[in-house]
Amino acid sequence: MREKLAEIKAIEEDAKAQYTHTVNVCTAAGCLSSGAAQVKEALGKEVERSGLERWCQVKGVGCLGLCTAGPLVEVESQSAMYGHVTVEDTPAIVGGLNTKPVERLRVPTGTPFFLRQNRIVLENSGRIDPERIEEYIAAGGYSGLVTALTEMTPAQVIDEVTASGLRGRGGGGYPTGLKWTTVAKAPGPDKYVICNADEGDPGAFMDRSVLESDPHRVIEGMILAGYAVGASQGYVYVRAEYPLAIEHLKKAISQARRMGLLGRSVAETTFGFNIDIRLGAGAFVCGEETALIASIEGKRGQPRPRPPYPAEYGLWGKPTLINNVESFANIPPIIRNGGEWYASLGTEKSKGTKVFALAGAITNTGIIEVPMGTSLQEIVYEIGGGVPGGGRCKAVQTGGPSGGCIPDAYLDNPVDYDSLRSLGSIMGSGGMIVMDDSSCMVDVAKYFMEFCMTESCGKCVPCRVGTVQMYRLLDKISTGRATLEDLALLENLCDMVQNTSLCGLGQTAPNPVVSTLRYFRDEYIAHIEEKRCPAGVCKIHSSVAQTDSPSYAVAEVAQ
Amino acid sequence: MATNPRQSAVDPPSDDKRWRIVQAAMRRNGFRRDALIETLHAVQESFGYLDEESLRYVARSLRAPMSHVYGVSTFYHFFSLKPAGEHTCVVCTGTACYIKGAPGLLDAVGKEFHIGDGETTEDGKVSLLTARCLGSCGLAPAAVFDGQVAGKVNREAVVERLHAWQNGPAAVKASPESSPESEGSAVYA
Amino acid sequence: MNRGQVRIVTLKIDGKDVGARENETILEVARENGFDIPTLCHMEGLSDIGACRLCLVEVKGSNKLLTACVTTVQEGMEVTTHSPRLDSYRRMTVEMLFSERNHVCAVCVSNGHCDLQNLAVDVGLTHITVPYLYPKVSIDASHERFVLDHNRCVLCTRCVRVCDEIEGAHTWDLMGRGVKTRVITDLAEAWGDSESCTSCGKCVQVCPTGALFEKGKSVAEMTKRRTFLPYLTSMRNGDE
Amino acid sequence: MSRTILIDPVTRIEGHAKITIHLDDNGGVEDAFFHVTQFRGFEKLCEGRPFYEMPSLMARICGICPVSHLMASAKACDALLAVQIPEPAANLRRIMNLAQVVQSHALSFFHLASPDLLLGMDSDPTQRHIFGVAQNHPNLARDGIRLRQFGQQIIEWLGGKRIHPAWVVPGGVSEPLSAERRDQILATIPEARQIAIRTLDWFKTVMDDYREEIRTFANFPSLFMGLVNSEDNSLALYDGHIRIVDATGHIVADRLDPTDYPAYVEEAVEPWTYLKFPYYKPQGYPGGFYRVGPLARLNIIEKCGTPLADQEWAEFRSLERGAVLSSFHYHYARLIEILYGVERMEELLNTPDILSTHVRAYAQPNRSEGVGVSEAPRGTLMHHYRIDENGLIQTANLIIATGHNNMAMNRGVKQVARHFIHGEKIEEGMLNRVEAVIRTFDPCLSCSTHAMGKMPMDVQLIGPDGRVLDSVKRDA
Repeated sequence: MREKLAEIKAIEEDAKAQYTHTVNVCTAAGCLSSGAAQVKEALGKEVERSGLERWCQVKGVGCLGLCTAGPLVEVESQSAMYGHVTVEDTPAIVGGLNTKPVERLRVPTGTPFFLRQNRIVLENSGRIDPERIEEYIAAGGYSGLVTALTEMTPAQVIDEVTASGLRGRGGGGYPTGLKWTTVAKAPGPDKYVICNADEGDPGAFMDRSVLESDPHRVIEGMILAGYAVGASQGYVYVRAEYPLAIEHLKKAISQARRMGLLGRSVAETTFGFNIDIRLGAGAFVCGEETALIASIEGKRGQPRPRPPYPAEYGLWGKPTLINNVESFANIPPIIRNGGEWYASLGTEKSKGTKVFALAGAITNTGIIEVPMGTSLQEIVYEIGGGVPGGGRCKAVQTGGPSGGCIPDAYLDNPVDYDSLRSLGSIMGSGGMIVMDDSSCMVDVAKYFMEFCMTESCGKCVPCRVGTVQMYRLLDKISTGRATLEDLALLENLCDMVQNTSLCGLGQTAPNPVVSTLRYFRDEYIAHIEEKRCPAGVCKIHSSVAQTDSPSYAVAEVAQ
Repeated sequence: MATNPRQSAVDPPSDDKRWRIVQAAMRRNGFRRDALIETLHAVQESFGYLDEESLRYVARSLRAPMSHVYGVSTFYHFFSLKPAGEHTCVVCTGTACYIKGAPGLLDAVGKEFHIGDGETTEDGKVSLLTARCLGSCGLAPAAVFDGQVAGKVNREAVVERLHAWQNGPAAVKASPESSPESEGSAVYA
Repeated sequence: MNRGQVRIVTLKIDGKDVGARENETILEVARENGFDIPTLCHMEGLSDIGACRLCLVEVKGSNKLLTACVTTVQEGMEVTTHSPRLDSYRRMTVEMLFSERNHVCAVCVSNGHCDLQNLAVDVGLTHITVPYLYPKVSIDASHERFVLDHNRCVLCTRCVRVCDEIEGAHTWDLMGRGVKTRVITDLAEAWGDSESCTSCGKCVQVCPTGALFEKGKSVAEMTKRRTFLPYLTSMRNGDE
Repeated sequence: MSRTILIDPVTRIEGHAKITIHLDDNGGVEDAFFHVTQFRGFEKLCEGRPFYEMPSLMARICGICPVSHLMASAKACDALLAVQIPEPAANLRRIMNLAQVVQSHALSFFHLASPDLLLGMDSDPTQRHIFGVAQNHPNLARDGIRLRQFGQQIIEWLGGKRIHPAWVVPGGVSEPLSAERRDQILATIPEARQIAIRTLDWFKTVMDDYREEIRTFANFPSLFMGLVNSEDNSLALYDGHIRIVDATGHIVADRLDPTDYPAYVEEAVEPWTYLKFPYYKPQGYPGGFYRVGPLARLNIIEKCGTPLADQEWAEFRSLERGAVLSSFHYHYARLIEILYGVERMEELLNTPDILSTHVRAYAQPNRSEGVGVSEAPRGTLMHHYRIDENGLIQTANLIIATGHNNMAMNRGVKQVARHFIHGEKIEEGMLNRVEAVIRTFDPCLSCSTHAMGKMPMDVQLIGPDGRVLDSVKRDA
């Protein structure tokens, strides 16, 4: 198999060498929605028209990162990146191939956005055609798998993962090596590997980007996991809202199967492994592992209490390893380069790099990958280019509905699992929403509570009813009808829902409220006492003078 | 009828060819009950929504309790038990889109067309839906018009697009061939 | 269930040393030893789902509260079943239930024989501090013998489980999600039209409130018989 | 210059209302209105509920006379089942109903009305209440409390609790009477009888002091309506036929089927009050207005049916040649009914099969419509339900005693106002008489408007230009 991979690599390199120019068009979902497909087609026609087809290839590649400037086109030979490219621009780009890059379209690449990143998970994003396994192989893909299967025992694979210090990238930050060890040790012949690609956090699109741009990396990571823990079947649970990611994934799985990298005999060894795709259907709670398992089993996506953990009792009651897309995507380079290499990156307790999706009031929206420990300051102001128009960054929201808002004053903190937690937020899956002064923190908290309320599965009482009650209180505050008693009630509910809910969704649902109360309590007070919204977002009722104090009928509990 | 019910399907409710797609999805999964969600995806893809007849058929074919099938169908927001309008507009309500004005878009559609999330205009032309983050945060606020994602949309553009749908269906029906420019003028801010 | 050798473990509940079989849950052991832990979704003879969160207990060494009905005991475990914090959470949880639907004990068929009402008394819930949600929900009286009143449903799913696990009909299930979750029969049709319902009435008997009741019962007249359940369960399991 | 007086709320009545008195340019009363300002949605909130819940649910309309609603409601439900309930069950219901009448009448007379009678219409309003009575006339106050306790105790013994017992069910009652309970009740009867006699005797002695009030308190010709015993035309509070007599005491209509009430009773609506105006259909609106309640009942019957009460009734009817017309005599009639109630309970408790265990008829609903009519302390009470095929209430219509009396109360207010109010200066005692006329009817506004929540009442003085000139507002 090693020879086969080498051969493919050689063929690919030869083919590429024939071309003087390679024009990469980002065809990930972000750029597609601003017309990348038409641009790619026009570039192809233009190349043909200019008779350059023998010297120039036009290639669809995965995410180039700077979504805000899409559609993005990169000419490798000229080290030129073009942004906001339209069909009209294509003759100029092709015309400039043998002369000079088209300056008016260029996106500067000497900026911190590109220079400060350290791309491991995203190493192939925007470089290879995600729909061709050959390009992944040519970029070194599957070599780690072959090495592991032929030269390492499953225990050694786990040792490397443990040595890397990799922690779950889905948000929890549980040590990946430890999880793998538990599943490997669990008794029984049937085990499963599940890739959680149900990226549901609003504002997070890292996993989508990885699946669209480099699906084989995830597949390779899963096969390695299967080998390490002794599973022969894997599932990718992916959101139905990501059609392009699903398409690329499907294609990648069938390519890997044809290549002998999936199936009864993976890479000509006795190890057999298969991967099937299971589609989500629009339920955020299915990101929770027990709910995800229920969903794969064809049931309502309702979580169950843990323990027992899926590592012991998972899919169909069998030991099951669940990691998210980014975690699996980190595995191939760890096996290829060794756990120690990975552990040399990042901070003491948070190793390696982390992919973030930058969005909101920030100049450079898009996908970035930075070493753990990079400060929020650097991410927001340098890599992200700050708030457009030079405005003030009021807060950064991390961790989605389970996370919190970190105010400007704390942005010099390094980004790692523990420091974010100490700030009252969480790493989450990596969505980062930057907010400026036009955002009202009460409104933001209400937004997330509305999210949790509608995404609550309804199984446990605190989450099912508590989120509704908290949402109503927030609504009352934001419309200027609340009293300080309501605020106290809200805080009580936060505490109760956090501590008594069945699963992570409920346990973390109050986080946005708690964190905004911690840093922006004055905004709550302004809504309550002064009946005004400092950011001018909330519509305060005109008749707020009459705070409604409904005489709640005493529950007729007594007989 | 079949000797082994596990291997053969229950007869579909009608001769409609689309049932074959549904049957194929079930067969691919060995008519196992756990393939319910996959099967419902196939039904929705083929028929646009899940009606009672199809739910009954799926329940019988997979030998799943009807209440279970109904419970699953209504748990996941992706499934719809009502037919959608001729055109659908999906407004993303992810965080980035929210802080960049998604509520205003919904508000504008609500005021102009009197429809809320999950509702269809009386003439059956336009359905409004919301999505929990399309992952197009870089282009917030984003909306999907008949399957085509549009970024950085504003209230006027959305209303204009929906009016065009209502007034001249054929003329503006989004097609993949339409150039980004013509689209841009209508939708992008 | 308990085939083969079962080890005995010792643990502390509220400071008292107790012995237990290793496959028992905290709830079972606590109840055997006379400790009271409130429950609502739990029902002896049915599977446990840990949904009502009333049986949460503190376990030394765990920073999270654990669900007594599904957590098995471990050697050396130190369990606290009552503390000011637990009591307060339980009271708030019951309060949430009262605020969720339209519970009016006074005119309820189950008044005086209601698990939810008893819980309110047990946890000391005297009044509701949160607003009632007042959902507009329907009542299904289409069945010849029974009535389903969504106003009083607490979504404990005892009916769903008894119908699935004991009767084997799986007539009941849940539809929707979150606070909009409702129990349904078949394709959310009228109960009286259900093809799968055997009219056995087990769902009615296990329902903790007046959500499911027999027709012809007037206020406070609906008492539930549940002794059949452990017997049926052990018969199903083939126990002695 | 003309003005309007506002009394808000009217005190010592059940529920909340206000009175507006319009004065003309000379300070004379031009018009006066009795407004019921509360609204209850009971008929609405019953829709969709199983009819089996109706007795208990409907009883929640009122915490004063829940038993009356239990009776009418249970009878409507019996009609839906299409069963004739066992006679012992009917007798047990009768006993509870009488206990209710006794305690409610006691409340009206002793707690609400007696301060006016004992302390005087013009006495200090800060003392004019039951506590003032207790201070100055401790024996009478104690009697009142005892009598009310007597009634309530019987209700509790029968139904398990004093307020809102769930014992009365469609088809009968849920539990038979035990011998001990019967004996317990019987043992309390002598004292109650003594109190009733004592109070009647006292009332007759003070009646003369209130000649002016008797003459002006809603003293006018009207029709009178109520149930009479189908067999001997005696006083009937639980069942019977409807009889209507006119001011001369002549029977206008007799042996009307109560369940057929829509054939002869219609309701008119006025925009200024939530209370409707029922009237006797053949005589039209507003001419066909009538009075119900104790006064009406004693005007339509041919005897009470118990020895002591019959004597008192004969004396009462001798006050006037035809029907007794002054609403002031509602008080008198109330006392006679208390006596009747105590006597009749004793008779019923001694019927041979009162301890029978067959007290409930079981059936599926067999009719889609059911009407139940009984006499509440304040007058005829009608419950009318329509159910769907599953036994859920589709519509409910209630006509309550106070509703029947609405027109009479309005006319009474006008009559009293015209008589007592003159000029610009309004004396408190004048206003008290305006309220007192309302009090004679012992209106239960909570019941009659099926209101939700608490409610106060006020009196308003409005000029011809519509301006509110003066108002007396009282919190509940």
